[in-house]
Amino acid sequence: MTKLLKIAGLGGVAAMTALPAMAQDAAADPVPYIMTTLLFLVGGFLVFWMAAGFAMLEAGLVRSKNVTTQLTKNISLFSIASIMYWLVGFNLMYPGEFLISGWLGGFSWTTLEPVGLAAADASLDYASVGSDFFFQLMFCATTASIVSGTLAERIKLWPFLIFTVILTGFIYPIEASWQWGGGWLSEFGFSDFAGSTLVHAAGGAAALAGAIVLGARSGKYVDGKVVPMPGSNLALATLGTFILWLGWFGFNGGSQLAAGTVGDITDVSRIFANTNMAAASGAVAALILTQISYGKVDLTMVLNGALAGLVSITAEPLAPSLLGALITGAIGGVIVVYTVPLLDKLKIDDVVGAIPVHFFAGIWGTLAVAFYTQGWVPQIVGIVSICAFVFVVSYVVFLILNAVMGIRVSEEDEIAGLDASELGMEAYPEFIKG
Amino acid sequence: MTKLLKIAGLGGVAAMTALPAMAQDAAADPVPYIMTTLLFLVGGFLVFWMAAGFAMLEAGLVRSKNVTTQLTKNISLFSIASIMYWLVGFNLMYPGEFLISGWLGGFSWTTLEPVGLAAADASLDYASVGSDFFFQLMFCATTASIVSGTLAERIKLWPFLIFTVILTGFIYPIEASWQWGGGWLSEFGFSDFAGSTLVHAAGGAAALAGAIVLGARSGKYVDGKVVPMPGSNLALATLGTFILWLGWFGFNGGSQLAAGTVGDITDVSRIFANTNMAAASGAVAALILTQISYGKVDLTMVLNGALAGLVSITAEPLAPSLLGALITGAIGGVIVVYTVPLLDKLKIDDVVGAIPVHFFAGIWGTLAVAFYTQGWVPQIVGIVSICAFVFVVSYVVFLILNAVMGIRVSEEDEIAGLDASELGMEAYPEFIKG
Amino acid sequence: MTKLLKIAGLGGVAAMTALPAMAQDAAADPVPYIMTTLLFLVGGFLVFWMAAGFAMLEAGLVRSKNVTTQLTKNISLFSIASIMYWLVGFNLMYPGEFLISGWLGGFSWTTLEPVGLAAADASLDYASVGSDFFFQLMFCATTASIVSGTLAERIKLWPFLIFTVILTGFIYPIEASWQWGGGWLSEFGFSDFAGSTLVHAAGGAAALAGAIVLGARSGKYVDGKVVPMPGSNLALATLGTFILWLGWFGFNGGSQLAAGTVGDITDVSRIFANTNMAAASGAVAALILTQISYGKVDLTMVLNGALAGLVSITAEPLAPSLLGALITGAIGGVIVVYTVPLLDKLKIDDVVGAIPVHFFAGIWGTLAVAFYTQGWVPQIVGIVSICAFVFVVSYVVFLILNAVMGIRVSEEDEIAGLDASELGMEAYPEFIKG
Amino acid sequence: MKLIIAVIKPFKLEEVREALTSIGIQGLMVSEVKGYGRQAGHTEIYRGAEYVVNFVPKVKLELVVADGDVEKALETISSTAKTGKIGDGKVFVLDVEQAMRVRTGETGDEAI
Amino acid sequence: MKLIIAVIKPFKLEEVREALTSIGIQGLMVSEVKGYGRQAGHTEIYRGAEYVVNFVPKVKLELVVADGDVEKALETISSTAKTGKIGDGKVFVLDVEQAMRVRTGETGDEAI
Amino acid sequence: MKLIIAVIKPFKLEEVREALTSIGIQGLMVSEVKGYGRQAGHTEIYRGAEYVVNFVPKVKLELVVADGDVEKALETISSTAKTGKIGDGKVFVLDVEQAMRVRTGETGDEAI
Ligand SMILES: Nc1ncnc2c1ncn2[C@@H]1O[C@H](COP(=O)(O)OP(=O)(O)O)[C@@H](O)[C@H]1O
Ligand SMILES: Nc1ncnc2c1ncn2[C@@H]1O[C@H](COP(=O)(O)OP(=O)(O)O)[C@@H](O)[C@H]1O
Ligand SMILES: Nc1ncnc2c1ncn2[C@@H]1O[C@H](COP(=O)(O)OP(=O)(O)O)[C@@H](O)[C@H]1O
Repeated sequence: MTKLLKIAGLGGVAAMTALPAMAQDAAADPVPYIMTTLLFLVGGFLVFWMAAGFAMLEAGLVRSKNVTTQLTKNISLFSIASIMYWLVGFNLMYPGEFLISGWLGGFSWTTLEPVGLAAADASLDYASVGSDFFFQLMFCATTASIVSGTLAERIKLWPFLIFTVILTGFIYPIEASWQWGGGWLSEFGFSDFAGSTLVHAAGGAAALAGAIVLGARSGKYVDGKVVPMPGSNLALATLGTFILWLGWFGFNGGSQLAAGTVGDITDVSRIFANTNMAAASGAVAALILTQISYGKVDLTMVLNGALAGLVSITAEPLAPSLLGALITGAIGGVIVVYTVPLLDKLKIDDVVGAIPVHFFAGIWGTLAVAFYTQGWVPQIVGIVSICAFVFVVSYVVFLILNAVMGIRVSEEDEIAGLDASELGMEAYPEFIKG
Repeated sequence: MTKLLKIAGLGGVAAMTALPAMAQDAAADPVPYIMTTLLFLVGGFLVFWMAAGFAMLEAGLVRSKNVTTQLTKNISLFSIASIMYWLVGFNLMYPGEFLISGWLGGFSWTTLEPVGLAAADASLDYASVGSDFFFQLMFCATTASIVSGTLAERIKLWPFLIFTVILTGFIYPIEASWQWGGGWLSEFGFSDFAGSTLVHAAGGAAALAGAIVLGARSGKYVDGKVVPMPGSNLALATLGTFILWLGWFGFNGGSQLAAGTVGDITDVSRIFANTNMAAASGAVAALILTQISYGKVDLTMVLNGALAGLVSITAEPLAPSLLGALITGAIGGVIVVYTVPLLDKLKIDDVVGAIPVHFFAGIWGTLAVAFYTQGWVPQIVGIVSICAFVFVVSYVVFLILNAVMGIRVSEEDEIAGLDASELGMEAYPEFIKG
Repeated sequence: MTKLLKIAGLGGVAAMTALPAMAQDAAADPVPYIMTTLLFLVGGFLVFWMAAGFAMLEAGLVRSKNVTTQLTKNISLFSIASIMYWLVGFNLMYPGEFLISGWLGGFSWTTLEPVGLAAADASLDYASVGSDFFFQLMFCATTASIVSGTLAERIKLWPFLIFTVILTGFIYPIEASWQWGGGWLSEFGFSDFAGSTLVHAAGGAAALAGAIVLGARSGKYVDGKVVPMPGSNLALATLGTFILWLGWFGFNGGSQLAAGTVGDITDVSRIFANTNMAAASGAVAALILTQISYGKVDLTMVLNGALAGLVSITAEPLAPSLLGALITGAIGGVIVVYTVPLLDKLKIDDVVGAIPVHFFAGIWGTLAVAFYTQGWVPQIVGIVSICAFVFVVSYVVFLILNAVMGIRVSEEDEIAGLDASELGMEAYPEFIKG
Repeated sequence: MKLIIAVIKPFKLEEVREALTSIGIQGLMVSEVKGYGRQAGHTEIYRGAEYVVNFVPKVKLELVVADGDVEKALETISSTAKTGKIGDGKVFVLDVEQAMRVRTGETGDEAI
Repeated sequence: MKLIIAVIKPFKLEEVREALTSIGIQGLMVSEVKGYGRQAGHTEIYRGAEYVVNFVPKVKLELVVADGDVEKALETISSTAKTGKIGDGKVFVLDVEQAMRVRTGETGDEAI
Repeated sequence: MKLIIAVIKPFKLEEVREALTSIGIQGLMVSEVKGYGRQAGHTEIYRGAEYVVNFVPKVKLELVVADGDVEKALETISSTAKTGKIGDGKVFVLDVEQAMRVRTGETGDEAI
């Protein structure tokens, strides 16, 4: 089941739907509604937790002179996403009626069901609007989290936050509506279960656009050589990865969008098992590959490998067998190990490896769906159209922001660190830094 | 639905209750019972997680020479709360029969249902006693967590723990019984859904009493100037805030006290969405306000702002629309930004901002309920009576502890840090400190 | 209910089972199946989270020069466990048919139910295979996590990971099959609800074997004196403990293996409350005991005490009253405070105290079951046979690994730290170390 | 010019710096050190094992001053850093042959 | 032999080390210090309270060089570390009476 | 009096301190430094990019001793800190003109 189905339940809270009942006598039985709502609530709080995961991962991978700023960006972007998705995003993404059919939803803010909803007024074949909004909001915020890592250590706070407003209020909801809102891509046969492309490659494309407009950190590429700038705290980075791994059970599991029948809850189980397997095999692939390639294991690559495994399986966490999930995830891990240095060769400076993890592995995962379902064409069209749209719009927005207010700190400020120059507050004021 | 209703189910495990069944044919259907029990278990472990959030927030906001002590206080206070709430708190708070009607419950320890409870013996219109005890215990512990942050960096370990025994065994259960135990405040029409006042302002009032008796940290207020003592680890403080935010879904969502009907689970969804919105708007309000007031964003204020948003919505997370939640939370964020310096002006030294977050925003949130339900009078009476009771009793307890054993470390010990003087164990022994 | 029952549902996905239905008309009602599956999913992600808890606990208790290595071991061991348990572990542990009756299961990898399982094909009296696999896998990984802490700061990365392959693919599944797979121990009347011995003492026995083969860290025992090597980050260690505590609700609660009836969900509630109580009393016992014995509270002992409380209650978290849980957990806490120095006296160098926490407290907890159920004999036979099996096989494997590739880094490398010598990557590169 | 090296208790740093500023000393450097001396030697317990803590945290000040300012500086440091308790620290004076300000290339007393 | 103590801006460290290497200086030690000088003194706000930041992060280099290398080293450090902005730092030269290489026991110029 | 500056391998610190104590040296200060010398220069890989690690962690000891104790101290340090492998470190000796104990105001050899 793809997210497409859900729009039936969104036409109106109290409206009767024409869809066939999903479970045996679901019409009157409130259990499926209750269970699916619960799935969204539990899945939603797990995906919420991913915001903390991104914050810790990024705080661990930047140098300590930029940690406060990175933390500030992360908590702020999540907060902004929460507001923008309510203000315009949710209804833009799941329009009752499209403004431009299949391409652009409508503009209105979100209202929930009344308190104490009667069963007769509920979409008994789906879930509560409140839980659905809560769950979907977290995906929107995730997209923005991806961007902050790539652009770390040099983008100014406020231009970044303004970009977040646009990304979470407009860019993400519009492209996501093409598929999950029942737009043209869904009719074209594109398949992306929980968002390898709609969320992850999209976030990666926005990050890529930003990285190009912004340029590399000063001192990163000197005389044709890559200068490593090691992350300040790998314990935090590892914690962040574990948090993301945990949250991903909600991300993929919740995207089943139903939990009230034997079939659905069994499918959710399958998704959990596959998601875990892909993360594990992504990590192991990076573990082995860095040992072979470099002679030493690189923990940051193992962390990225686990995340790449998770991104890869996100487009189709249900259909594969555990062996299939293992293969999909492992290829994700391999992709990361090769594309991290590749980006460096192109002098695209991605501080935390978000583009390899979310963009490249996201594309791989979405392509791999073709092994299980429809043909290659819808997958390629979906990937290209979404990535192109997000990249181009993001690129233009970054250019405009740059022209209007400048998006990058001065070199002097960058050397001093954004914490000193932008915020005047150190994350670890007592630890002397080297 | 307020917590008041729950006492019906607590009269006795096997007793038939006179309450009308809450859902269609709930009498025989075990699903509502199972779902509400599940709500308490999931909500309970989420609120448990808040204990870790307080520990990390406080460990990040104290100086590194006091981190071990702060961690010790946090894990100990939670453990003590777990024991005291079992030993006397739970039955004092939810008395079958009051000792002094509406004011003081009875003294007895908690016993759970037998193993393998038969459906016929269960309060099918509510939830298992075990899950209810588990859930309610977490609220008790939260109250104590609030206190530890304010009094950090100068209170001795054991006096603090003794105060915790009294707070979690007696002070909190007694005042909470007035409302949630069906006492006089609940009959008076006071409304406090998940405890903006009963938990948060109460914890804040105890913290305030302690801060006054204890005095400010040495060197904090010198020649009429406030000397900042920056927290040692803002990454931990941010992690703590994210943990608290996550836990709050359980705090507020679980306080619906029912999840087994379409109406209840939809209400829980609404609560989740509103809770998230208030946190987000509290953070954004602090973000913008510190930029405007100080010319630079203050991350610690943004963290406090998110928490203040959460505290504010806690008194009524169900009734408001998302816009209402946004406004309630944002005002909470504003309150924090103004009351943190205010306390400093009064030379009340609150190390982590717990009084602004829990006391002031808690009062605001409880007052704001009047916009949705009953009039202002019950709200004001509730706030004043609870805060006054907790403040006065705590004040007296701190005075007695001070007289008997001294609650404050010597100035020399304070300068050396409590980790060296009280525990002889550093949190970061290898990092040279500045 | 012990895990033994579950094998009925595993004989074949679509097979009709001869077991009596567990709840009223469960045969047709999908709710128990859905709820139990949900229990496994939620319990499973909570136990997954314990992997992060071990990682943080261990990263906090090693010196900073070994933190990257410890993190690498933790994320890798979990990933390896995920793969090995799929490849051979699960079916070895829950064999449809034993190869050697009651002693050795069969070798095959795990396959899940088809997508969209029909209710008629499901084991309606149990849960989905996917959720069961997901849940059980986490127990296997936990066993391996226990080992990594003890052997920290001196074992090479790859020998450790190879041992993990054997432990998670073979040693754990085989011994666990004796009880939970319906093998000879379960028929003998041994009782170990969630694995005080099957998981914790087993992991501890493997750790003990490794510690003996490996020897103590250089400089640990000098001239008959114990040289403390304080952990580098007690905030992380405390975070890890809170994470483990949280995860344990899933560990013990999920081991009820059923949540779809009033009796089962009420039992799960009881387990949650008892689990929390045992952790709290373990912590308080260590708090008081270190104050009395040493004159100062030792936070690392309090953390170990909470964990020992949790391990102790794991063998029987359901039957005891809250008072019983308090006593069981407190004795666990006492055991830790006395056995940590005891091991040092024996010059067995256990970096994080995993042997006291998991082995000694695990044995205590398993013995204590005799107070509630069968006699002492099955308990003693179970403990001895499992610990002996795991210890001997692990010992031999470590000896072989040592002979083949050497399991210990050179003294020079140990002094430089494993992060520099094994991985060439520091966890905190910017913080000058003392 | 002379180099004054002072090792003092960390919590006295701010006070000493202010006192030095008030007598016209315009520059110095501070580093964290672990001090070993008469003050050292208390016993702690970690996980049941006793051990002796030999080093105590100290702060080291280094400042180069003109010859004529040495006595004044010495006196200021010692009077401000003094608590009268063991471990107050030491002040040492060494001769400096040359000094240069990087920004301007100035040398000698001009440079400090 | 002379001991050269240089206090410079942290981001100049790598450049200065390379420049020193290129003129044949083979050893030095680096420590983190907090510097107080003309550059100090900007105001920050923490939770609504203003305060003055008196110390700025600096890096201290210490190197012992043969007498004949002093001028060269001084010049290399000052030209490389120079940005022309306030806070570039100082270089001081002190006399060293003895030097010894631990590994070999060599003394004097051989040792450095 | 002389100031002895010794830069040694970190794991030798405790041993050297004990040896110094046993010959009657009663005080010293220790700081962490990054050392650059012949030992430096191994290559690491971080996220696929090679780089040279120029600095190795070292520990710096500073102790002021009476003139008559210099040789003894030098010898003690060098013999204890020696492993015979590259990077064992250096010892330097500088002249100290004055010394003062903050607590008592004692000066000269009394102060140390
Ligand atoms: N001979 C010395 N050389 C260098 N530093 C010393 C010497 N003696 C003491 N110190 C430093 O001075 C600090 C204080 O010395 P200590 O003997 O403890 O007390 P006091 O200064 O009261 O005599 C020590 O911690 C150490 O850092
Ligand atoms: N007299 C001094 N003795 C020791 N260090 C000094 C002295 N004066 C300045 N410094 C160091 O040099 C650094 C730069 O000095 P400062 O006065 O800020 O700027 P500038 O070098 O441009 O004159 C200071 O931060 C301090 O660390
Ligand atoms: N000329 C020097 N001045 C100051 N410190 C030095 C000098 N040469 C070496 N050192 C310090 O001594 C350490 C050891 O020196 P190195 O050349 O690596 O080996 P060795 O001591 O065996 O000759 C270096 O890491 C550095 O800290």
